[in-house]
Amino acid sequence: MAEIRLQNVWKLFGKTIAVRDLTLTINDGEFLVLLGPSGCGKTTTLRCIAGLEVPDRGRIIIGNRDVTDLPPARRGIAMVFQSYAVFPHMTVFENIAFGLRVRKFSEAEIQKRVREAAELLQIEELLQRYPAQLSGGQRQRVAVARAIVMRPEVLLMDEPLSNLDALLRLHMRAELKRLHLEIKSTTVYVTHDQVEALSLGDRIAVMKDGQIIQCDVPEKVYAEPENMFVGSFIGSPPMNFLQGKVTMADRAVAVEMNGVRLTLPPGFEKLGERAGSQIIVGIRPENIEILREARENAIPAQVIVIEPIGFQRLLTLQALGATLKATTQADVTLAPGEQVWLRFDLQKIRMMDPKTGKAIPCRHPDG
Amino acid sequence: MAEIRLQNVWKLFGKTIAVRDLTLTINDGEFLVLLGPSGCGKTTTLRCIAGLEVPDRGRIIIGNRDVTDLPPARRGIAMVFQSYAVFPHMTVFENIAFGLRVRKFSEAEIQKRVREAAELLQIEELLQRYPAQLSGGQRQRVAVARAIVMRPEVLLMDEPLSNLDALLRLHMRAELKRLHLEIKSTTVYVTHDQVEALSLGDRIAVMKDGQIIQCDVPEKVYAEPENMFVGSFIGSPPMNFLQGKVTMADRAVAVEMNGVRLTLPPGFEKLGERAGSQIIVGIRPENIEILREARENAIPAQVIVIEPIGFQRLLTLQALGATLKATTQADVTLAPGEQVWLRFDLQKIRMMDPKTGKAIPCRHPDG
Amino acid sequence: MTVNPIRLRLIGIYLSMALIGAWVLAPLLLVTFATFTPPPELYRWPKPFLPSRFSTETLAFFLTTEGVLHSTVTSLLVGVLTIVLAMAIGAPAGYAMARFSFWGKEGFRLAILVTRMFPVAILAIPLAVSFIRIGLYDTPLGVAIAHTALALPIVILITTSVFLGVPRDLEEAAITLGCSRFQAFLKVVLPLALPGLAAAGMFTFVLSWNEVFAATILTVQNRTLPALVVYLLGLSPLNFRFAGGFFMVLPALVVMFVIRKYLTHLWGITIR
Amino acid sequence: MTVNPIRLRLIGIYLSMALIGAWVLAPLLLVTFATFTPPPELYRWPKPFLPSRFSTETLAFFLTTEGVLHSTVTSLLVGVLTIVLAMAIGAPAGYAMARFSFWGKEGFRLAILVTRMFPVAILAIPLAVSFIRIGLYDTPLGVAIAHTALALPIVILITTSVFLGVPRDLEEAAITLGCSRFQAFLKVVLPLALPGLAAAGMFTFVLSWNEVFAATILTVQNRTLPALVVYLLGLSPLNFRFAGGFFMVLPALVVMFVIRKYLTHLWGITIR
Repeated sequence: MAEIRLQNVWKLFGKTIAVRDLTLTINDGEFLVLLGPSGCGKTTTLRCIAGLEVPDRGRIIIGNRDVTDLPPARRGIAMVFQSYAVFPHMTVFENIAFGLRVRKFSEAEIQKRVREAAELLQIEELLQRYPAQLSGGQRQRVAVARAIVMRPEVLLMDEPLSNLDALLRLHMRAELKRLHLEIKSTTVYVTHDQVEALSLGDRIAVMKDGQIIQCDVPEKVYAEPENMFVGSFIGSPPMNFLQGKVTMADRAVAVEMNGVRLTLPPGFEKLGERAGSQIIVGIRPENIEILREARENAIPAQVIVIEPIGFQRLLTLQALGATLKATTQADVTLAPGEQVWLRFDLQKIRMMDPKTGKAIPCRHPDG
Repeated sequence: MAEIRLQNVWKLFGKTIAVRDLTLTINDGEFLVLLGPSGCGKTTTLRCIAGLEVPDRGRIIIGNRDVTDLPPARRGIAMVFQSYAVFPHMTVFENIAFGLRVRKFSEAEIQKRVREAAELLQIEELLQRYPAQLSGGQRQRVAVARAIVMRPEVLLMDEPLSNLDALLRLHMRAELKRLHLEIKSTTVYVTHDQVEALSLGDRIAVMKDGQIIQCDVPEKVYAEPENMFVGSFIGSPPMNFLQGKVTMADRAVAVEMNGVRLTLPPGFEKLGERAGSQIIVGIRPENIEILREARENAIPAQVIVIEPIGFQRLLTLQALGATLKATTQADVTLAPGEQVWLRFDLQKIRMMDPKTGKAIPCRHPDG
Repeated sequence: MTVNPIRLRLIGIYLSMALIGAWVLAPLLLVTFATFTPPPELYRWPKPFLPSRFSTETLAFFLTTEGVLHSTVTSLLVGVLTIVLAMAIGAPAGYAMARFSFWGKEGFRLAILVTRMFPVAILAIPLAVSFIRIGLYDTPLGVAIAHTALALPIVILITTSVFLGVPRDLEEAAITLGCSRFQAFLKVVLPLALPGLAAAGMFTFVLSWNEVFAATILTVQNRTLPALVVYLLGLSPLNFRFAGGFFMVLPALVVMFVIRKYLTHLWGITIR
Repeated sequence: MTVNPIRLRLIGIYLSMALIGAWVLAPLLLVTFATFTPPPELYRWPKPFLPSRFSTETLAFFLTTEGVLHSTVTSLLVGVLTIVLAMAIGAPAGYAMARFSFWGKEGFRLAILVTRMFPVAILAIPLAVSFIRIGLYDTPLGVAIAHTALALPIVILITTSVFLGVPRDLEEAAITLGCSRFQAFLKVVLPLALPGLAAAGMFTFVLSWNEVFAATILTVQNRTLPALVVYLLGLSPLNFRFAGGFFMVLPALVVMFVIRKYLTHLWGITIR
């Protein structure tokens, strides 16, 4: 049992509110990612769970024990730091054994556990080295081994991949995911990298200004962002947002954008209630189809910039008085300045309220 | 005329060879990207062109003038620094005007040119501010404006986007590309980010250990890497590499990998000359199709890790005794541990020599 | 809830700060209070901590003592000469240390640091001998040269860090925009380094103003103020000593007030 | 090809390095050579730069002078006491400065830095008065207390940077692995800080060993070595002075040799 519950947690630094009335339950064995821009309070939240910060208000419960006032040593947690924080004056073996020695495990048990952890992270042959002789990726593995050797109920990770180069990051990401399947500790993982969050998380809690904006499985967070912030923070390129007005024509709901009318398919009836009011249409770049000629419900646009990125192309388009991004396959030939038409995948558009920035529930759940 | 020619340029720092016998011609008006990992000599090459470093051997010619011994001021270049290097004790206006004032332009000309440059970068309303009052993205624009206001024949940029956050980087990338279409200066752009290179470059020069490994248009560099380094440095995830042996069966060329035989389509006849020797097969993750059941020429594999990344999934697979990455659409449902079959797009595989790591020309140019 | 351990820690910190503060600042307060105590009160026993009234008698007595004004002028002159000499040599050295890499740089650094460990007393003796020979003995310039030798290591240290604080990129940007290296220095580096250089200069002045030993050995007639105070110390009444002490601390206090904005800069440089 | 401007620059740098080196190191060499010159040669005119033969007569004469051995022992004692006191107070203060944020921290920093600007002479006077009252006058402990006051700012400065050099993450990692804060300090912070702390201690010792003024004022019988040398200065022949000077520089040289590895550390800390 190591469910983590944060109940109305507040943390202030001077007059800055780092965490604002945060309530969150992390299930036993879950891999939860705290995602957000720098300064959103995600690391502070993690440090509150670790016990490195004491919340100003609120309770933290780990596996039914209220740990709010307990020191880190008595919380059953282990943590991986962004800087790895491997002890430079100890060998890799001593680094991994550190926590076990502090807790006075027998020498035999220490030997056994350290070797197991080293094996799991494929660093058996490095055990007698000093950290200065290791590469960044190897140090990272030592830091993870040092944490999991404790068999913690809760494993906390603070941007553990951010100091690795792109290739190694990609590799370690898959490694961490595999590791979690094996050790099954409840894991809280802090990152500002949305790809990392999508890739790793069972659930993603998107944070901003000390609050959780949306907490859901990656697919939902990506496809159905709760508000414009989530839509623009997740996805690269992010979701496009277009100003429009809801209109009714022939009993069909439509959105009028900069003079162009987009008729919505069945399922959007509920939006009819808002007829006449402003709305924001969100659409992800991959859900825009590029057409060579005008079609019904297609939007005229002009190609501004074409960026080949591997097997795809990223287009910057001028349409409806705004700038849009769209992705296409690399084999489509286009030139800057060219006139094209855009067809939105209307099953995948997302309506937002222009005042609050929040998503409007306008479709049937099965729509 | 501002073609840049580097002729057998060497640059040493102490005993470290930063640039090793580098020869490169950059065409007039071209956008050339120098891409490589840190320490590959790309920045040193740029600084040699700028005149901030003097090459130990070799000549540098800009627009038919040998500038090797000229100071930066007399080379007709302008440079954008990674740190932006805007002068903190001057307003944005004075920053942009700095170079014009040094060159004793008339006040009227300065006013005109600064406003033009500011307009082009959409910072007209910031002209009276000091850099300390600007965001990172705004400072970046000031740095670019300060360079282009000189109307340089050659514009040099040293990782100009690397200090911006992901969203802004995406935006400025498209901006820089648009800007280049307008000002048409010969541009040399240094980056370690392969997406940036693919997106921006007319041509990409991939560097390693002070040498250029491959210099070609983005599509070629991506699809037809000259060697394993280029294949693994470009693309995220990078190209997969598999050990195999060339065999001949029924006059068809095949590759045997870990006991599995992959028959190659027509066009690979030339590879037959190597029958019996070891070879490395390179294939990009998006060119691997995941099948639910065995088919001819499909390779059995086991799913290890599934990472959802937006509208795609990244799979880590165990196949042929190696670990492979493959990308699929997000709607394919798979579970870790599942048995699948992989079909390679054989038109897009790339053969490498295991000893030299270099690509083997084994197909007809039109294959 | 139990007693907040962070609160407890803070109390501990403030207590120790108070103690350390007392340790270093108490003598200063003592001197200041004594200076403004009416002279008779100074000899009373037990002496009250705070003076019964604010009195400038002691200070006036000190200032009118023969030789004090002359030596104050000498001290000022020596201080200014020291600033000029130390900055003229130290600032270029600091710039070179900050910008260029050259063989022996590390060794030079070490040498600079090590000289700070040598006793003033010892360096002053051979200097005195040489100065007598070349006619610099008992001149402000002679003292200033000695003080420059003393100040140079710290001046080079500070100016190195001041110039390190001006990013090299800025200089290079100016050069790519058409400046020569010298123009780039004048237009970009100097304006940005000025506050730090000024702080270094002030620091040098205070160092020179307060230096007793070399000044005592190298002068006879043209004593600097501290040399005079120390010379007269044995001969003079208690109130003279206190006033002298206060007067000598004064410039440090004034300078501290003027450059307080850059002191953190100095510290920031020193430990970052 | 034209003359390489970088070559020219290097020549300039080496020339100035040589000049500055001479400026600060020449007196040291003078003293060293004079110490090992046979006494008669010292009075010859013009004095040869290098002694004709290596002679320890001068040094022997110095060491057998009455009081020298006693004051050497006193100096050593004072130095050790100063290290103990300064580290006991300065290291925790440095740790607090490096790790905790508290109200008044900036002010405290300023106060520490500013006290370095006050003249020793002045601080010594009220101290002497108080010490006579409380019986610390003319004792090694009394001198050590004065030296601690002098050394404390620089010790706090150095230890702050030493502790800043030990990443906070390491301490926190130890804590999350089951250590108390104190255990984390012992097992992780201390081993990593030790070289820096040792360097700070040595620095303190040299400072105390070389300090003349406070030592002179606060002692009569139990003079420290520099106080004795200075006291005897007027009365003694030239060779005594040089040998005294050399003897006093010696520990600085030894310490420099021992901690040369960490001196760059000190410098690195000081300017980074």
